Amino acid sequence: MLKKLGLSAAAIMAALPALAQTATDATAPVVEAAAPVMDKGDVAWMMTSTALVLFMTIPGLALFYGGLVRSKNMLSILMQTTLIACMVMVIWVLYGYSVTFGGGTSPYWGGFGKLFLSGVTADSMSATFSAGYVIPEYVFIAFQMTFAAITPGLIIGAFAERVKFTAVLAFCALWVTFVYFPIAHMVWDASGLLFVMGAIDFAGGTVVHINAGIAALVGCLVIGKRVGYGKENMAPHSMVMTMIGASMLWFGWFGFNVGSNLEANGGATLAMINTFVATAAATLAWSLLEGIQRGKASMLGAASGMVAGLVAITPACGTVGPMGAIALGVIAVLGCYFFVTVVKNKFQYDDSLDVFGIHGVGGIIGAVLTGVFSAGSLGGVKGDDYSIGAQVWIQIEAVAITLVWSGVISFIIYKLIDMTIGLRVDADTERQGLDLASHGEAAYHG
Amino acid sequence: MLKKLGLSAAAIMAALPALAQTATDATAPVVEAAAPVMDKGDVAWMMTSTALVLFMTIPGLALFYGGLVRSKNMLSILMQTTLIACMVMVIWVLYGYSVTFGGGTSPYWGGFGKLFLSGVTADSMSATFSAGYVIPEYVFIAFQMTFAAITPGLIIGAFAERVKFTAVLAFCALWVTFVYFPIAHMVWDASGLLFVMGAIDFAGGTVVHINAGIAALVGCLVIGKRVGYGKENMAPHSMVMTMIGASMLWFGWFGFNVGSNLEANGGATLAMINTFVATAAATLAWSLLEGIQRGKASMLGAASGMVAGLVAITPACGTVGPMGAIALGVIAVLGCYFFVTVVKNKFQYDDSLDVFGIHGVGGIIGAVLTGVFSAGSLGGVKGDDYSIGAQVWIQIEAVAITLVWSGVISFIIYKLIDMTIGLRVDADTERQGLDLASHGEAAYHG
Amino acid sequence: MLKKLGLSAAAIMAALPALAQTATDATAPVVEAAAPVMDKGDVAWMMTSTALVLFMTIPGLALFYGGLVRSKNMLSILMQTTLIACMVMVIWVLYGYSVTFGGGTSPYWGGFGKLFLSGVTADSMSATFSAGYVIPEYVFIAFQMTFAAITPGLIIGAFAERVKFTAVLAFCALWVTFVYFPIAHMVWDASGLLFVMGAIDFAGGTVVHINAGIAALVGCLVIGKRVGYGKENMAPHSMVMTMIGASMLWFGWFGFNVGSNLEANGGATLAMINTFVATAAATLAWSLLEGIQRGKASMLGAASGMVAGLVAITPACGTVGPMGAIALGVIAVLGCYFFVTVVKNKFQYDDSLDVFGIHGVGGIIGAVLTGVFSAGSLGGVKGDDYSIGAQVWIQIEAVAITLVWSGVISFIIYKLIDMTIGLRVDADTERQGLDLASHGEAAYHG
Amino acid sequence: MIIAAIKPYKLDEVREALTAIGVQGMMVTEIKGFGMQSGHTEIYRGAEYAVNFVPKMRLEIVVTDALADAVVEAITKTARTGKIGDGKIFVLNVESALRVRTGDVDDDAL
Amino acid sequence: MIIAAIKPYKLDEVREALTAIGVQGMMVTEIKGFGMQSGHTEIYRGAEYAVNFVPKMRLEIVVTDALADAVVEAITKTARTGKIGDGKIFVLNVESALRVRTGDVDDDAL
Amino acid sequence: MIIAAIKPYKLDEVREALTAIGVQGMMVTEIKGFGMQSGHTEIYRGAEYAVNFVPKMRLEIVVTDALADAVVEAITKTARTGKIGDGKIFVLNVESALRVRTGDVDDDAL
Ligand SMILES: Nc1ncnc2c1ncn2[C@@H]1O[C@H](COP(=O)(O)OP(=O)(O)O)[C@@H](O)[C@H]1O
Ligand SMILES: Nc1ncnc2c1ncn2[C@@H]1O[C@H](COP(=O)(O)OP(=O)(O)O)[C@@H](O)[C@H]1O
Ligand SMILES: Nc1ncnc2c1ncn2[C@@H]1O[C@H](COP(=O)(O)OP(=O)(O)O)[C@@H](O)[C@H]1O
Repeated sequence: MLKKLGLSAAAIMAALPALAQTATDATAPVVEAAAPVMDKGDVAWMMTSTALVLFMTIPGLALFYGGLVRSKNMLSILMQTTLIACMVMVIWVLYGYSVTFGGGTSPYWGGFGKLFLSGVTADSMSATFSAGYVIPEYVFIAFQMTFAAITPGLIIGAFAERVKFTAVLAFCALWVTFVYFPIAHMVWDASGLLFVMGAIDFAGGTVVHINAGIAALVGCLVIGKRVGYGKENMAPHSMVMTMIGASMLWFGWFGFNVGSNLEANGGATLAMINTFVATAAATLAWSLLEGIQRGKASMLGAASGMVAGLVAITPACGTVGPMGAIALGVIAVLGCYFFVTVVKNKFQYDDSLDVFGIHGVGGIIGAVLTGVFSAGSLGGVKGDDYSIGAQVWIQIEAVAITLVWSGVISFIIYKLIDMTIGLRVDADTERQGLDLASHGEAAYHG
Repeated sequence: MLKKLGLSAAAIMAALPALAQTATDATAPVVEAAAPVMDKGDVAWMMTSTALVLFMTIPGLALFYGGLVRSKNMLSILMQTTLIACMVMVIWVLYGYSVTFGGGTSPYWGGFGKLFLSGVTADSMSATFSAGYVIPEYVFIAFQMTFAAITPGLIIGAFAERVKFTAVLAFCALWVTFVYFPIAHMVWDASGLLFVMGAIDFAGGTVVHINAGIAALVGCLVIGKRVGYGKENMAPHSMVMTMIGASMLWFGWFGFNVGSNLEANGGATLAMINTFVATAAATLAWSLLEGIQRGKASMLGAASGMVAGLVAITPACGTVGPMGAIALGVIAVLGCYFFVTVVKNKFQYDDSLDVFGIHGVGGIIGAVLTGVFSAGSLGGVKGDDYSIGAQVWIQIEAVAITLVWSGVISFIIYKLIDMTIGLRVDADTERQGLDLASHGEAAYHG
Repeated sequence: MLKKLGLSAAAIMAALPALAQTATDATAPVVEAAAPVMDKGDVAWMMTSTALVLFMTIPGLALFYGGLVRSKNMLSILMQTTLIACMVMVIWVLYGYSVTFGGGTSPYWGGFGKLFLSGVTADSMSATFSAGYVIPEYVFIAFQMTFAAITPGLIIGAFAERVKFTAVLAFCALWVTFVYFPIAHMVWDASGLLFVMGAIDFAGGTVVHINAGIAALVGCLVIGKRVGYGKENMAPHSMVMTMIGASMLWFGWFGFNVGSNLEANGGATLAMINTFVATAAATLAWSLLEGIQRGKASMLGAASGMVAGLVAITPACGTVGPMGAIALGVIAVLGCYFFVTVVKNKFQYDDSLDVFGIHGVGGIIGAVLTGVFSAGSLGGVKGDDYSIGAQVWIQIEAVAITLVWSGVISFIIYKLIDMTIGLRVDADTERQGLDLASHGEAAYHG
Repeated sequence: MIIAAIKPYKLDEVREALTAIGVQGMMVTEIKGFGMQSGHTEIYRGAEYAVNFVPKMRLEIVVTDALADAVVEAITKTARTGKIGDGKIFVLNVESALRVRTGDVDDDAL
Repeated sequence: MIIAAIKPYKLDEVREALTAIGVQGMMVTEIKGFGMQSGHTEIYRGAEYAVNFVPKMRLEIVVTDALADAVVEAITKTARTGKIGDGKIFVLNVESALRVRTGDVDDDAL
Repeated sequence: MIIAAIKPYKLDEVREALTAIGVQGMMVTEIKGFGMQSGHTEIYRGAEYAVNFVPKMRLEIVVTDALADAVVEAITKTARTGKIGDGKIFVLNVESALRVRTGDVDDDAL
């Protein structure tokens, strides 16, 4: 049972009453109506995980990105990450949770059954992947809320240092509504399109990383390059902040990946060790490539490898083995490294912080390889009846659907915003820096 | 039972033997003498929470405050926060725990029964809010210790950049002894004055925030303004550190608020989601107000809103619903914003880092509104027999008692210190900065 | 049973099948073959602890050390810490775990039985210190992995600002293989030399701190002083980063020390409160010494005291009482303070970040005093049949063996690396700074 | 060109005084000053370092000859505290000046 | 000695133009400029601070008399945007110059 | 006024040498030097940036004419390593000097 359901991290989101309604669904866990158990160990772990995912976002992601921009734009990154997260949290409890996991059985959305979290109390329970085990619905809501809050924050790296603050907020409000919530429903809800297809996405490789990655690529193409791009030195203003941010991302990612198991059991510990070794191997791999290619391994390279590894192992961490995780991390880095150093330079677009190059490319490689390394013969947990070819095909379909859905709708939203609010600040403001212009303050004073 | 006891976060502090003694107290949980259960899930969560509250203090609070001062005073903030916390921890195990939760049945203090933690072993247990469930007394002691350690650290923001280091330490030693420990006993001990009155303070709005806030206000009035206040540019030296600190406060606050539930159960998850959404809404609200008022939303504003929201939800997080939490966060920000931008400027006192404006005002609003939004009709957990009016009155009384007790005794302690050690450095030292003068080093070197 | 096994933090590392094989070993817990229990509360805590130890390393240790060097060498510290950790993690799952805890019964190593983690699955369990309780083997592997990853990172502080990057990596790969893994086996494996002797090392005072400390001392002697040492001002470039790092070390150390209990129970909470108060007392003590000696307490002093306290309580935290912990913290600081301010200056060697002075000296004092304060008469958990004298003697033997083993083999490895790769960069590179020379980037840009 | 080293916290006051007498521009640099005012000592774990430099602000102002004396006087008045370390003023001759935006030269450029 | 205050983002362009006409060295300082270009306002929780200074780059170039006019021209051309705050150029007389490495003096030192 | 650009790590040595010959004050600025000593290259994810500037320390010392040659010599001696990038020394004429604290002028002010 566990194995069958292990496909998807948070598939069963319904509170118990809802579950009763969907009990005819073959993929739903058979809950013994008499005695579903809430184990406090699971609750403790899920609360820890939820807090960790917030920590990933702020200060983690904020610093990782913030260190990479010039000091005059530092606060704009911190503010965007912070306010996007806060805004999406409020949206989540107003209607986001409902349209994603509200109990509706459409393949595309969850309906309006739980607007304003109506009906949820401290006694409401959500199912886990183990029959008979439940966790409080509030912690499931909060855990998923942090996922929704970090994802649009990833996108902003692509058009950093030139975007209008209000435009970013408006974009993100629309984006979570029309892109993130539907895709999360499709992948993680038992009635969702990709869930039913059988796509494996343990902790959100498609929902979070590919989704944000493609939206980022579209965004930087629509917005255009930074003034002075390619001519002026746009070196990161604080590699220290970037390193701190990357380390915090790794730390917080244990909440992200391992929390997606919904329980503190053996399967969770597998997800944890995979998240360790894939990331470690990826970091080493990027540094090694740099060492070979130019004789020096940079901190930015190591941080990039770290994030690429984390992204790539995300969909896979529940079903591959540690050796598969290492291989997956290394392969993902090969792809990302090639992409950001060669492909991107060739096409000369300005994905300022390489959101697509790391999250998009790393996410795609991870999603596809999940199909490969989940096989028992390659150290994964899938048994004899598992076909690598068939699964890889499903994975590719899931990736393609995500790329198209997110790419097209994101494009429409960008254009809409550009025609109304305007996406970009003027050149003088860009020169002065967004901190003073948009936020009226400076990041640092003597 | 849970609901009745849910009023106060840490009400039942006694080890089991102590509990047996107070079993005649009607509000004490009825522990089945035969088989009190220590659930390892609770232990795991309480240990996590305890570590999180330390993290809130250092580096969290230290950076939040430190970023707001000029760079020449950065280390003085870091040192004060660090050494106060360390000093209070040692005091706590020597006599603080005993006088707060030592088992004495006075409404004002806990007696000397547990000086030096005498009698406590790894097998001693403390009751929780659920009958029959216990947690190791050591983790209860440690958890409460972190509360005592952070509270005086909040005060120092009011007289930052001009206070004498030894004076701060001496003040805090006296302050925890004569202000914090008694008030903690009054609010959280089953025999405490405010506990018996029925005040709701889930995680310490009165004990921590109002208490520290009023002591801060008195402090900055006694010490006087900084040299150059209102004339020189005293802009925060690193808004980045302030943002990191604020984010860490949020992260750590899950330990603070949710840990106050003492168990990892459904009630804990309610406290968690409330801590999320109240804070998110408050951050948005402050930024929106700034956006409306001056066209730009600042990072300092967002960070201020964040902390104001966290402060306000602290007493309420266990008994209000998520929608009530959002409302509460927004209302608290309206009050704090008005206070720090209008009232404070009008009276021209120098509460340098707005300790009273955020912790005091936010705490008071939160305490009062807890009485409102706990009502079932407004999404809270209180049932039909709950009277908003009656509870609000109790809340106001609790606030008033705290303001008077803390205000008066703090004033006496300040005067005492000023007459002996002297509270303030001389003007030249202040100009040079406290880092070099009091600590003999500089925060940053080329 | 618990008490008897309480001697060593992670003594029982074998998966259950392995345990069955060693059931004849008198010190192994008697597991009721029928029903070993995996408590999810333990799993939750062990996963939290594991993540915390990563956090100690990056960003914790990296920032603590990084803040202490000049800004031109900041990234070199961040890179070394990061890449060493990643490299050792990969080594750990390839062969490190096997040679340490692989089930072999030699006193010196664990054999090749678990190369590449062969045979381990999500269902494999490891014993804890309580009969009948198990935790998933993956989390035991991951937890121990983080210990292996941080230890060599401690060493680099001794020769910061002048070492060749590739030399450090090569050194560490050899060092973990020939020094760390064997010593970890000796101390923590039930068949290990020092474990059998009965040495108490709850969380790794010998394995981690003394071990790294002596290797550091040898290292800085072999490599020699920095150019300009004693003449130029080599003041820490960011005491702020150092303070953040130290605070993160404290926070993460709860994973390190308390996780070593392998369960979330009363014993764990004892380890936690000891880790709090010993550290608090040590921080105060260092600041007080400085205050007395030169009238000013510095942030570097407080941070040094903090780390010294953490190091000293590491072996002792499971068996001493809180008052003993305070005493131990203070005594350790007396030793470390004397060492780094007097002894080091006298001998004029350049242990740049005082690795030996803090980790080595603090570790030795902690190890020896563990023998003292574990006695019941001094507040510890050891009963009547405990002889302080006998235990102290065992502790001294364990320290001596570690010093000799690590000192000698480290020396050989240094010489080997120096003859091949070369340990040190040339003087011009050292002047320019390692960041540009070895990593091709600068930590900060206007 | 008038070059002055002053105490950092006097900057705003001096700037205001100069604006008051008609100075239209200046260049300000954060420098380390070395002079009679002694620096401080920093101790890092037993190692003592004397920091011989004191933070100062260096002003560079180009004005017409007519205004020069007034500038020197204004700085002297506002920057003086009477304590060691108040700073120095040096006057150098400028051969020509030019405003980049307009091409105005010499007195017109100031 | 030619001293110029320019907009920071023009630095690379100016440096290239100068190299092109044969300038071999210069000293660059980050300064706070004060002039007609107004600074900005920062507000911290209701307290408003006017920051009167604008970041500028200050160049110091010593060249032979023969080259001086070309240098001024090159800077003027590349640094000009036509907007307020483009900066100023001042020319001062240098009495002697020396290259530390070799001891070369005056024109040979440049 | 003697203006010198030197290698940063030579600062302490030069300061000591100058004190030894009787120099009582100076102004020190961290600058970016541009000259024959080439900078370095930094690469950020495939984008390569040439950093043309090298960190230098700029000293400004005003002394009596009598002392000027000794100052130049002292700097030259202590700052020289013989490698490219040792720096330059320029001498300019100062018209007047003034000590803010006391009002002392010219030679008395130094
Ligand atoms: N001979 C000098 N040349 C250049 N700058 C000087 C000289 N003497 C002093 N200064 C500058 O003036 C500042 C103040 O000088 P100092 O001797 O400390 O005190 P005072 O101004 O009271 O004489 C110094 O920090 C330095 O920046
Ligand atoms: N009288 C002056 N003396 C020295 N520097 C000046 C003077 N006037 C202007 N500057 C410098 O030139 C910069 C540009 O001057 P500003 O008046 O803002 O604009 P513009 O160059 O268009 O006239 C200032 O920021 C300042 O650094
Ligand atoms: N013409 C110049 N004008 C002003 N400063 C100069 C000039 N030439 C060189 N410098 C300064 O002197 C420093 C050293 O010069 P450089 O040409 O690199 O080496 P060297 O001193 O060996 O000739 C430069 O970094 C720059 O700061």
